[in-house]
Parts: sequence; structure tokens; C-alpha cells
Amino acid sequence: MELLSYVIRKLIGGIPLILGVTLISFVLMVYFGPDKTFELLSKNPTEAEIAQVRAQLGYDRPFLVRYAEYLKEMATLDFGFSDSTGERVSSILSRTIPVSLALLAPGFVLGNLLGIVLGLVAAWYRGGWVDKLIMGGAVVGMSISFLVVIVAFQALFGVVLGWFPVRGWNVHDLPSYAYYVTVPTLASVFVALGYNTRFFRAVLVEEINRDHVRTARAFGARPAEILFRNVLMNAMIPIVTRILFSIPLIVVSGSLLIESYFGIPGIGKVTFDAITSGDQPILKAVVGLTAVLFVLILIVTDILYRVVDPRVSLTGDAR
Amino acid sequence: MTRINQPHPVLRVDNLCVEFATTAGQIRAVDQLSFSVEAGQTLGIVGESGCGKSVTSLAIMGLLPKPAGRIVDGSVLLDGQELTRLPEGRLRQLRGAELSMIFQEPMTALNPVYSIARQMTAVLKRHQQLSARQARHRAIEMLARVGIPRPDQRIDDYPHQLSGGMRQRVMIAMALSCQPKLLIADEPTTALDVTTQAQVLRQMVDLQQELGTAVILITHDLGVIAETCDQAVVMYCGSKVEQAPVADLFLQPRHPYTAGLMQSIPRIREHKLDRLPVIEGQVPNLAALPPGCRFAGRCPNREDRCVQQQPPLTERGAQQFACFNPWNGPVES
Amino acid sequence: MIMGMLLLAACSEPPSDDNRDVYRHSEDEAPASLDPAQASTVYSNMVVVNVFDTLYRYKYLARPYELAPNLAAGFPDVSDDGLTYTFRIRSGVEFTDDPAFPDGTGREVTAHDLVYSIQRHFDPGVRSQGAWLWSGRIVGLDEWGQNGADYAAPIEGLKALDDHTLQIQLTAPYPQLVYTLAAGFSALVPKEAVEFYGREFSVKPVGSGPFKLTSFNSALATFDRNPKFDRGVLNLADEGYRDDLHGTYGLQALDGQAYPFVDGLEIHFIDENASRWNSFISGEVHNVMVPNEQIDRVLTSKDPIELNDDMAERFHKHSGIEAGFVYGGFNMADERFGHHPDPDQDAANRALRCAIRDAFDWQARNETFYFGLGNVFPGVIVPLVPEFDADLSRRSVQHNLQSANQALDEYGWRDQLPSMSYGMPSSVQQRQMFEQFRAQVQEIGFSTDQFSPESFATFGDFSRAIKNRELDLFFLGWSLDYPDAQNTLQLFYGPNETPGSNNFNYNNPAFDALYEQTLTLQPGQQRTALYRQMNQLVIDDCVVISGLSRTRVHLWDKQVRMLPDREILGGFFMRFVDIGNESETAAMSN
Amino acid sequence: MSDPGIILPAPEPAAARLRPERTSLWGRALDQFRRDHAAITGLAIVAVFFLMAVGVWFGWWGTQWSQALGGRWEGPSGGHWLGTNLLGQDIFQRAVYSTRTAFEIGLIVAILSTLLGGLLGALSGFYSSRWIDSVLLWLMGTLDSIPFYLFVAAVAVAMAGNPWAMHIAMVATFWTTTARLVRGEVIKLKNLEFVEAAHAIGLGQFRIIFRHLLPNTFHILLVQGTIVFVSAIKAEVILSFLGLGVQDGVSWGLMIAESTQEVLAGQYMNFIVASSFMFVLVMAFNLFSDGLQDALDPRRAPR
Repeated sequence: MELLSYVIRKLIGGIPLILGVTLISFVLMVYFGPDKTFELLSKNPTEAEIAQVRAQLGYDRPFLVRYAEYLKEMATLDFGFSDSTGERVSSILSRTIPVSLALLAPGFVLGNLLGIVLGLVAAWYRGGWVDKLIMGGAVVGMSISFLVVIVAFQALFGVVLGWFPVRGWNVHDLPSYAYYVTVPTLASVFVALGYNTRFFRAVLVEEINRDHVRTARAFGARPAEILFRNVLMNAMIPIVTRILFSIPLIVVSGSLLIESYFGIPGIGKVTFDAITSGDQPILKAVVGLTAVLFVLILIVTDILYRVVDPRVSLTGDAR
Repeated sequence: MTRINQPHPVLRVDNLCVEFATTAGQIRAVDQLSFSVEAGQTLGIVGESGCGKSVTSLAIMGLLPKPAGRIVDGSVLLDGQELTRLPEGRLRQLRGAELSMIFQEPMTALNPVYSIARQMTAVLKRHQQLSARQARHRAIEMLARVGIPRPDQRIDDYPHQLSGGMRQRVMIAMALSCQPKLLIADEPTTALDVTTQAQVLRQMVDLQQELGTAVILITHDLGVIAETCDQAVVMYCGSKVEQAPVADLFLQPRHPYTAGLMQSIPRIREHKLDRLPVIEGQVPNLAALPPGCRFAGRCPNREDRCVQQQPPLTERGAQQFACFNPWNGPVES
Repeated sequence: MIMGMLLLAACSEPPSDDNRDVYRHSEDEAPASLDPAQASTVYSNMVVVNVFDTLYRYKYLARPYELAPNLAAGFPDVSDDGLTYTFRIRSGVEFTDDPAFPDGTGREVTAHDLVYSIQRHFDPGVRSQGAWLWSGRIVGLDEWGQNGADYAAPIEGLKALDDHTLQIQLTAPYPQLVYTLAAGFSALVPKEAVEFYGREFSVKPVGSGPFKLTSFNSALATFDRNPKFDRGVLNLADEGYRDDLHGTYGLQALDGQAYPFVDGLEIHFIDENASRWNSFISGEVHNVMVPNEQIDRVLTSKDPIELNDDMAERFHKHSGIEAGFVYGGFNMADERFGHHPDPDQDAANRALRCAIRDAFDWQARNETFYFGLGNVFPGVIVPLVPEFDADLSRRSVQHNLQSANQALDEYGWRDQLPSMSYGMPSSVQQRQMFEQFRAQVQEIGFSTDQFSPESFATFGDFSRAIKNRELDLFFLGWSLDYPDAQNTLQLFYGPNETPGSNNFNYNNPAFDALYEQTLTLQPGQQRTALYRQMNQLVIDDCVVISGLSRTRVHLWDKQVRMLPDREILGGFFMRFVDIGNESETAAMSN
Repeated sequence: MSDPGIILPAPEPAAARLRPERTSLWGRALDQFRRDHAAITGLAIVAVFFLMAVGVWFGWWGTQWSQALGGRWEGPSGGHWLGTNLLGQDIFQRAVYSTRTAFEIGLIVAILSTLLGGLLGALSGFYSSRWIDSVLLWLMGTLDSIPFYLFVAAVAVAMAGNPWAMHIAMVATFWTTTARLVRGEVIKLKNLEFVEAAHAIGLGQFRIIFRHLLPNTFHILLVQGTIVFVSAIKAEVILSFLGLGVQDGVSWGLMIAESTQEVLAGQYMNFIVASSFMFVLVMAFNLFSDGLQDALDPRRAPR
């Protein structure tokens, strides 16, 4: 009950954010967005046809009417049909989002897990050569462009070694999944690892210097026990925050590059195609749902805080 | 230096030297420190912050921060066992079981995300191979012994639900739960208010007497020394300047530094001391120690040789001090 | 658990049954819409003509391209005045089964469906991209659209006389009409499905073609053979088979057999050249059009096109010229360099355009971007159409800095050159092409700032800029809708000026008069001569920097018996594709 | 205190007497920075690149980046040190010219977003929990909730090929982090005595913000500036690949984008050169930025 009222309160609190996101993206992507008219017209259009298509696309209506319509679409979660293919936006989303999730999940999980493990190791040996090695590697990883990694991995694994497909997504069972997901996963882990390790190390070092860690050592706890119970568990709040808040960005931004490059029919590629072809219904849906996702994550994060830290209460303020 | 025919001490520290690697070079934080503690006895170590007393306790525990700090010389014998050469794994088995330590800040010394029960039973399970039920039972019993009301309920609390005094009691209960031979208490009451301070100290001493534990009490508060300790070691700039039975020390301090400390104690202790009484002058930098007596710069009895060479430890009765020109007068106030 | 569910949800297709013969085709782009009303691209056509039926199709092997009846039973009866066409339609052809039909069974295809399908183009709600094929040509059709597109209202020029007879009345002779009925635009759609699926008809097409679409996304379309499809047997001789040209492809074995031959079809849309190539090499798809950057690795000779031994060992090859071309154009409506009322200035402007055209180096463009495989030709009558003139002077496609500079000096352009904006969709290759062009015009005195790129994030925005006459210079490609030079010459017809297809806004009364004259002419010497006259006008006026037709080199797996060709023919060849099993293939090569 | 390794047993005043250490934040930071070899190396490399960029500005080198000087895909030679690309352009000249592009993007985006972030962050912090603050916080939350590439793409598309679209989009997204940090610092600072004193003697609010608060957040701004610089250069690569980046000229991102097709045709030079140039600069800047953070953030003091 407490939880429910909390969630409702938070949802209402998220409305300004959703309004903000929709307004800004509406202005940029819809009102000043690309003009699809001439892509839908024939090779030999007439003025009347142009006016007709513009009217069908709704370009001729005033700003406020169009924005209000967007909000109505948000409220009903019905974004109509794609301007390019005519496919229902909801069916595009339900077709592509699972692909993106399946594509990104292994890299996301591995990137964070490895980041935490390396962060723990570096924090434990802070100042030593192990730490310097890991952190040096992290800086190197951070300095390489995602695009360079993708190009290099594709060339290496797909062309030179030929172990994995160069592109595509023809997944129907576990082996084929592993076959297609490996190179994108490696690339995204490689790119995320540097940033993750640095962040986790910083958080963990701060925790490792706390008094209760010294207490645990003074009472004979083993390093693994200390790292897990004292360091990791206590650093959960920043860790959970980072991991959760990276989800919406990864689902859209991260998948965008990987999917365009590897030709995988996920939400990122659809979004990118929508940008470059001005498919506004899809853009409206993706941006709007991302904002909703953000609000949901805000709520989930708060609830998880409660789970990982007994000092946090949902009714009062944290810590 | 060593005395024969003494009762076998629980802990003997001999010629302990600890160095730290810093950006300014090697720093000797503890220099040629020796002392011993017997079972049931309480040894106080007193000195200004930064004088090396906390480093000493960490060195004994084997908890010097690595790789910056290390023991460069000397020995630490616990019950005849050399700790400085013990591998980490073996040392770990001793910590919490044979030798325990409690810290200054009760607010932060406990892990905030686990309940008291979980933290106490973890120690008991680790060292005494008790079952979960036995460990819990034992933990409640220990909490009761340090004077925590309704221990069977409070044990499931989280640290943030307890007051500072309560938390320090939990720490003491936890530290003594495996009946260690030695307990090191590093400023255990400094962070508490005056009334709680007295209660907690009392509780600790009572339990120590019951269990026959040897205690090293590290403090900057001479009042605490006077109330609880048998022997006291006064440290200055990493080395021992004076050691004596508490009664002797307060009666007749020999080292001018000790005397200075004594003089600045307010007679009537109405409020707790946040810091040591002020002595004129400045403490020298450990990275660039003067060749002579480290206190020379601030010493009213300074002579020329004090600046040039280090005074050796002199024994006079049960009292030891390192001074060429010891204090003989009464302690003024 | 969650991962497992994700995996299930992310599965694109159940694994194909090993016993099924599936032809896996690769294309370089995905179609946007599968609705015949919007089948404006090669990619849409590829799918549309396989899912739907058209009255006519192109013969499999005959070149130049020839029409053959498909759904129609023979060629139409044409009245003497060339205005009334009567078509007979096969009986017994049915749409595939689909929930859109009552009780899910496809009904018979009738002439009414064709009427409906062409009407749709004139329905303002449909967003037709093909209406222009018939616009102003069929009696009453345009008016029908303007008067509210009431499907119950009869149209005089477009009616089904009975279920199997269709009559079209033209406003003026239109020799290209039969061609338009082989275009994907004219494919027959069932009204039931259009109404049932509404907007989503464009991704859930239902037709009577040789295949039935089973799934579609931007990466892959899969098809099953339409079991109801029956057009008899493949007659190689009728399709234009010649032993000297097609003998090595193993097609003879298919002669006299009922098609389609394969059980299923997959079309993989793979944008990136390298990916498509690698998919082909690794056997993931059966065919590929050799991407430019592989040309040097694959070919030992470009003229004639010869594969290296390794490739020739593994793959069949066929090459041909694309049905289209790429060209650069000026916006003639701009008085700084286009048409000018003052004859002297008009001549000077013409000299400027000619100088830029002469500065442009087709050879370099061909070498750099098409690896020398492009076919550079003068004018706008492309090599693929019968009216092409191989003997036309190549003067207009020669890189000639001297004449360019001379002309600029002569007409006083030196140091007075106007600033020109060059529009392009934002892509790496477009930018490289621009950089190469800019380096060339710098040779005739343009500075970097005077020749500036204007890039557009979407092709739509680029088109809008052209249609709004905002760009001085642009490069575009054109693909033919039918093999007739009229299809490219109409790009210069004055009344077609923007937003029409005349992006140049070229307005030359002499040209327009000739164009109008040719409209009603049947193919023949006379018409060809007029076409060539028009072509010369365009060349002389330096309206266009043209042109280049790309050579397509197709490779395919020797296991597959076919001749792939996507020009004009679109996806029509797929019904004749067969997958031989290993032993058969081996036996044949012996 | 917490870790005995951090608080060394050397009292401050004594240290001050024996060794003339600087006590101000900047003085100590300088000392700390000087001892950080990695950071010094990074700074030196950045300086070399900067000189390279300056040279391009003044037209000393890298002038022939757009001319087709050679044939297609020539290997390294005396004439073309690192070979040529598809169009026969000299890869080395292009890489060098791109240094200028990188600095232009990095500096413009870093300076503008730091200024904007500093200003709005200070305003937000100074008027914390008033309406200005709420509006600014809402704006930051909103901008942070729009996926970055989507946002940049949208700005680029909306501005229709404007060469500054990319810069504007990056500034619009990068300022929020700086603003949040500055806001936190200002909230801390404004309760300090000197600010209250400034209030007491009746100084104007803007004067307080500009004279007393903002200058005290300069260390945050500096560090954030370096971080944004690196992010901007890296983002440019992706945006150029997506066709939304540099409009006229050449950049490492464009070179890499050009090379994506070449790589698969077995031509690696363009790819390797552009990514190496970029990697070295970004790496050096990262090291430099790390050193700055270690030096300026007491909590990040090494171990």
C-alpha cells in the first residue's frame, strides 16, 4: 500500500519530465523536423498532390494542435502508423525492441559485471601495479572511438578470421543467437568497460576506505567477504543508479550505432532510419517512450535503494 | 631492556619500527617502540594525534595500509607467537579471535547495510565454528553483558537505528565475543558524550576483568588513562618518551612533555576534552626529524646536547623515560 | 529466464525446413512500402511483382526487353485510332488465402480488381506514387479522383466489360500504355485486403502472384510458393533463350516444367556493400551484384567482363547495363546561370554551364566511384533503350579544361563567376563525389567558397530543396519505368517543371514541341529521330551533365539455375529460379 | 580518522614550516600535477597536437587536404607519407588538417558548454529551491532524458545542414553535467561565511554570483571543460559516420566514415591513420584530464 501510493506519487511527479521531453523533441523532430512530403510523392508531382500529402501528414496544422495530438497519442500509447511503410508503430516496436534487448543484454550485463569485478580488483590493490594496469587499460579503452572498435572488430572477426558473420540477425535458436550476438557484444563490452571500470573503482575505493571495512578486517574477514559484504553492498546505491540510468540511453543510442552498422533490425536502426527519412510517428513514439522509461527507472531506482540500503525509506528522504 | 622473571606477557612489542612511503619520501611513524601487556592488565598509550599511537595499534593487528606502510624492524609477540612474520592468512585467523580491536567512530565502524545480528554472528561463525543458532544466542548474551537492554530485540536492528553509545557497546561485545587475549581500543569513547563515555568505559573494564583480557587503550585523554589503566606509555613523534605505572606517572612525570600534558589538564573535569591541552611550539615534521630529542624545540628544559643527540631511555624504578634533563618538580596547574 | 524469453521474442524466423528449396536473394536496400500504389523503387517492385499479378511482364531472357502476357490472356485489342484498348484476363486465377477474405479463402481475380487497382492511384487517400503514369491519359479517371474518389461511380475510360474483360479508353494515343501494365504500380490488389488491413496493407500484401509473403522487415522478406499459382510451363524459346548467351547457366533442364520452381524465397536487404559481399561469399545468400570496391579483386578484365579463375570456378556471372543513369543538373530557373530573357546573357549563361560541364571529368568519376565499370554516354537517351545512339558525338562528356576556360574568357566570366550551391543528401560517398567535382571546377577558376556543398539529412529534404528551386546544382539518379527514351526525355519537358519531374526547370519551346509530337507516335524510325533531336537540344543547351549508366555484374551460386536481372525485369525472374541439388549440379558441370 | 594511509602522521603546520608548500587549492594542485608523469606527458602530447592545429590555421601545413594529388589507394611513399585514399587525396595532410577540425569542435563545444553550464548551474544553485532552480532542474532532467544521438540528430536535421548544428547540439546536451556539479558547489559555497558577509555588506546578487561564487567553482569548470572536449571529439566521429557531423572540410570522423568501406576492401591506411591520430589525442587528453582531476579534487587525491 505504501509502495503503491509511493509509485503513484512518483508517476505524477514524472509528468513534468515527460512533458518537457515531448515538447523539446516535438519542436526539434516534428515541427522543425524533416519533410517527408517529397519522399512520398511520385516522380512527377503536382502542386495539388503536394498539398494533399502535406495535409495527410498533418504538416499544415498549427503547432499546438499537433502537439496536443502527440500528447493524446502518448496518453493512449497509440502512435498510429509509420509514414514510410504504413506499418502500425506499435507492431514495429514490438517487433524491434525484443531484438534490441536480445542484442544488447549480453553486452550490457557483461560490461557491467566485468566492470565491477575489475573495479573491485583495482580498488583492492589500489596504488599497486594491478590497479595501475587496470586503470591504464581503462583509459586506453576510453580513448578509442566506438566506431573504430566496431569497424575493427567486424573486420577482424568477420573478414580476417571469418569466425562470425559480418552482419545480420538471422536468429532462430541458441547457437544462431550466439553466432550473431558475439561480435556486437564484444564491441559494446570493449567500449563500455573502460568507463564502467573507472566509475566502479572510484565508487568502490571510496567505500573501501570506510571505517566498517577496517572493522571487518580487524575481525578477520577474508578479502572476498570484505569486498562483497562491506564494499560492494555498500556501494550499491551509486552502482544501481548508474546501471539503471544507462538502460534507456543504451537501448536507443547504443543500439543505434551497432544496429546500423551490423544491419540488425532493432529499435536503434528503426529509429535511425526514422531520423533520416523523417518518419515522425516512430520518432514520437521512441522519444516519448524513452521519457516514460526514464520515469519508471526513477521509481525502480528508488525502490531498489530501499532494498540495498536499510537506511533509505520511501516515505522520507534518502539517507 | 628485557626483564627476567616477569609473568609471561600476553603481548610484547620489541623495538617496533614502522615506516610509511609518502610523496615526501619514507617517514618513520613509529620508532623503536617497546612495551608489553599482561593478561587482565590495561596499558594506556597517550599522545597527540599523529604521534604514532594509532599506527602502533594497526601494526600490531597487521592492518597497516598496504603498500604504503610496513614494519621495518622489531617484533610483536602475542603469547610468544611472532606476529610480524606471520602470513596474512594465519594472521586473519587471529584477528577477532585472539586479538580484537575497537575503533574511535562508533557511527561508522559498523557496516550500515547489515543488521547487528548478521555482523556479530559472522565473527562468531568465522572463528568459533558455531551454528547460526548458537552464534545468535552467544551474540545476544554478549550484548546483554555490555548492558544493552532487550538484546534479543535490538540484535536485529541496523546500526543506524542505534545511538552512538549503543553502537560502541555493540563493538565491544563483538570484539570480546570470541574471548580474545588482547583487545586494542583506539580512542573508544572520544566520539561519545561525557556521561556515555564513562558508562561505556566502565562496561569495557568490567567485561575485561571478567574475561581476563589484556587491553591496550589508546587515547589522548589523560583522564581516561587515570581512570582505567595500570600502565601508561607516552608517545611523542613516533617514539616512546615515557612509560610508568599510572600512579607514578601522575605523581611524578619525568619527561617534560608528560609534565606539560599534566599541567594542562583542568582540575575539575566538567566537560570532555576534544583535544590535548596546548603546549607551546610546533611538532616537527616526521619527514625531516631533528637529530636530537624530538621534543627539544618545545622543551622548557632544553640543553645543548638535547638538540644534538637523542636521549636514551632511562629506567628509574618502574618508570622509564627518554630525557637528559628530566622533570623533577611538582606538576603545577 | 528473462533471457530465454527475450531470445524467443527476438527470433526472426523458424529455421527453414531442410527439404525445402529456398532461393536466398540479396538486395542493397529495403523497400519502404509493399503496396503497389507506392511501388516506386526497384526494391518495392522486386517484392510486388512476386506477390501480386500484373497484366504483363517482361520476358525472362529476351534483350532488349520484350513484354509477355502474365495475367492477361494475350495482348490487347487496340482500336484503329489507338484510343481504345481491350484486355482479356485469364480465368481461374485466385488470390491467395488470407483472413481478409470471407472464410479465409482467396476468390477469383477479375477485371474489376484491375479497375479498382488503377482507381486507387487516383484516390487522394492512397498516397499513390504511380498515378502520373496514367494521369491525363484515361478518360474520366482524373475527374473521378477529383470528385471524391467514389469507387461505386463508373469511369468512362476504365471499365470491366465482364469479369474477364477490361476496356481502357485513352484521351490521346499512349503507346507506352501496355508497358505501364507491366509495372508494379499496376499490380492487382483485392479490395477486401486493402480494406481489411487499412494502412498496414503496405506491409501485409495479399495478391495472386507466384509467391506469398510470410514475413517482412527492413532486413528480410520471406515468401512461400503460392500453391494456387499456375501459369503453365516455362517455354525457354518463348522467353528468348539463346544457347550462346545462356547455355552455361543450366536453364535447359527447366524447359517445359511448371513454375515457380522453388518452395520458398528469401530476400535479404543488406545496405552495406561489404556485408552483402561477405554474406554472398560465405553462402548466406545465393546472389550478389558485385560491389564497386570488390571489382578489382574479382575481375581480371573489365571489357569484356571476365572473372578471375577462383571466382569463375565458384560462381556464375552475368553483366548488363542498368536501366537508368546518373546525371548532374542545373537549375535553369536561376538567371545567374540559367535561362535569361536577354539573349546575350542567355548565351553567356549557356557558356558558363557548358564550361562547368566540360570541367566535369566523367572518366575520373567512373574510375573512382565505379571502378571503370560505368558506361559514360552523351545526352540523356540511356544505352539500355532501343533509341540509344552509339554514334553520337562524345564531345559533351569529355573533360576539356581548355575549352571550358576559353569559353569563360570569351563570355567575360573570368573573376565574375557566381557562387554555386551544390546540394546532396548527407552521405560519405556523396561528399566524396562533391569533393572530386569541386577540385575539377577549381581548375576553371571557382574558389572553394564559390562552390559550396549543402547537405541534407534526409533525401526528402534534398528533394524538397530541388523542387523549391533552392539548389543551383545537384546530382541525381533516374531509373527507367519502361524501356523507352520518352521516360528520360520527359524530364526536360517545360510543363513538367518543378515540382514536376523537370527538376532543371528547362523551358525550351522547341524541345516541348518535339516532345508533344512524339507522345502519340508508335515506336519506329520517325519517333527515334525526334527523340535524338530532343537529346541534341538538351546537350547543346548544357542543361545537364550526363551521363553514366552503371554496369551491373551479377554473381550467383552455381547451384542456382537462373539469370538474375533487376533492371526493368524487376523481380519477374524469381518465378523461374531453381535450386539444383548437389549431385545434379555436379552432373551438369561434367 | 578513516584510513591511516590517507592521514599521515605529519601535522600540517610543521610541514608548512619545513617545506614551503603552497597552501592554496591551485598551488597544491600545481605541485600535485607536476609530480604526475602521465598527466605531464598527456599535456605535452596535447600541446604538440595544438601546435599542429595552429599550423593548419596559419596555413603552414595541411593545406592540400582536398586536392587529388595522387592515384587511388597509393601506399606510403616519399610524396605521400601515409598513402592516399580513394580519391587520391593525401591521407597525412587530411589527418593533419583534421587536427584543426578536432580542436575547433573540442574547444568551441567545451568552452560554450562550460560557460553555459557554469552560468546556469550557478544561477540554479544560488536560487536553489526557488522557481529559477526548479525550471533549470527540469530543463536539465529533460535534456538528459533524450537519448544523445537522437537529440543531436534531431538538432542537425532541424537545422538543415547548418554547419553549427552539431556544435549546438553537443553544447545543448553537455552543459547539464557541468551545471549540476556547479550547482552543488554553489549551494555549498553560498552558506560559507564570506558569501554571507558579502550579503551583509549589501553586495548585489549578480555581483556575488560572478565575483564570489563562480570563481570558486573554476576548478570544476576546468576539469569539466577537459572532459567535454574529449566527449566532443569522440561524438564527432559517430555523428560524421551518421552523416550528421562536419559539413565542409575534413575530420577524423569523416575519414573513418570514408574508410569503413575501404577497410572491407582491404585498404586500411585511412582507417588506421585517422583512428591513431584521434586515439593519441584523446588518450593524451584523458591523461591530462585525469591528472587535473586528481590535482584539483581533494577526494580524488591518490590513494
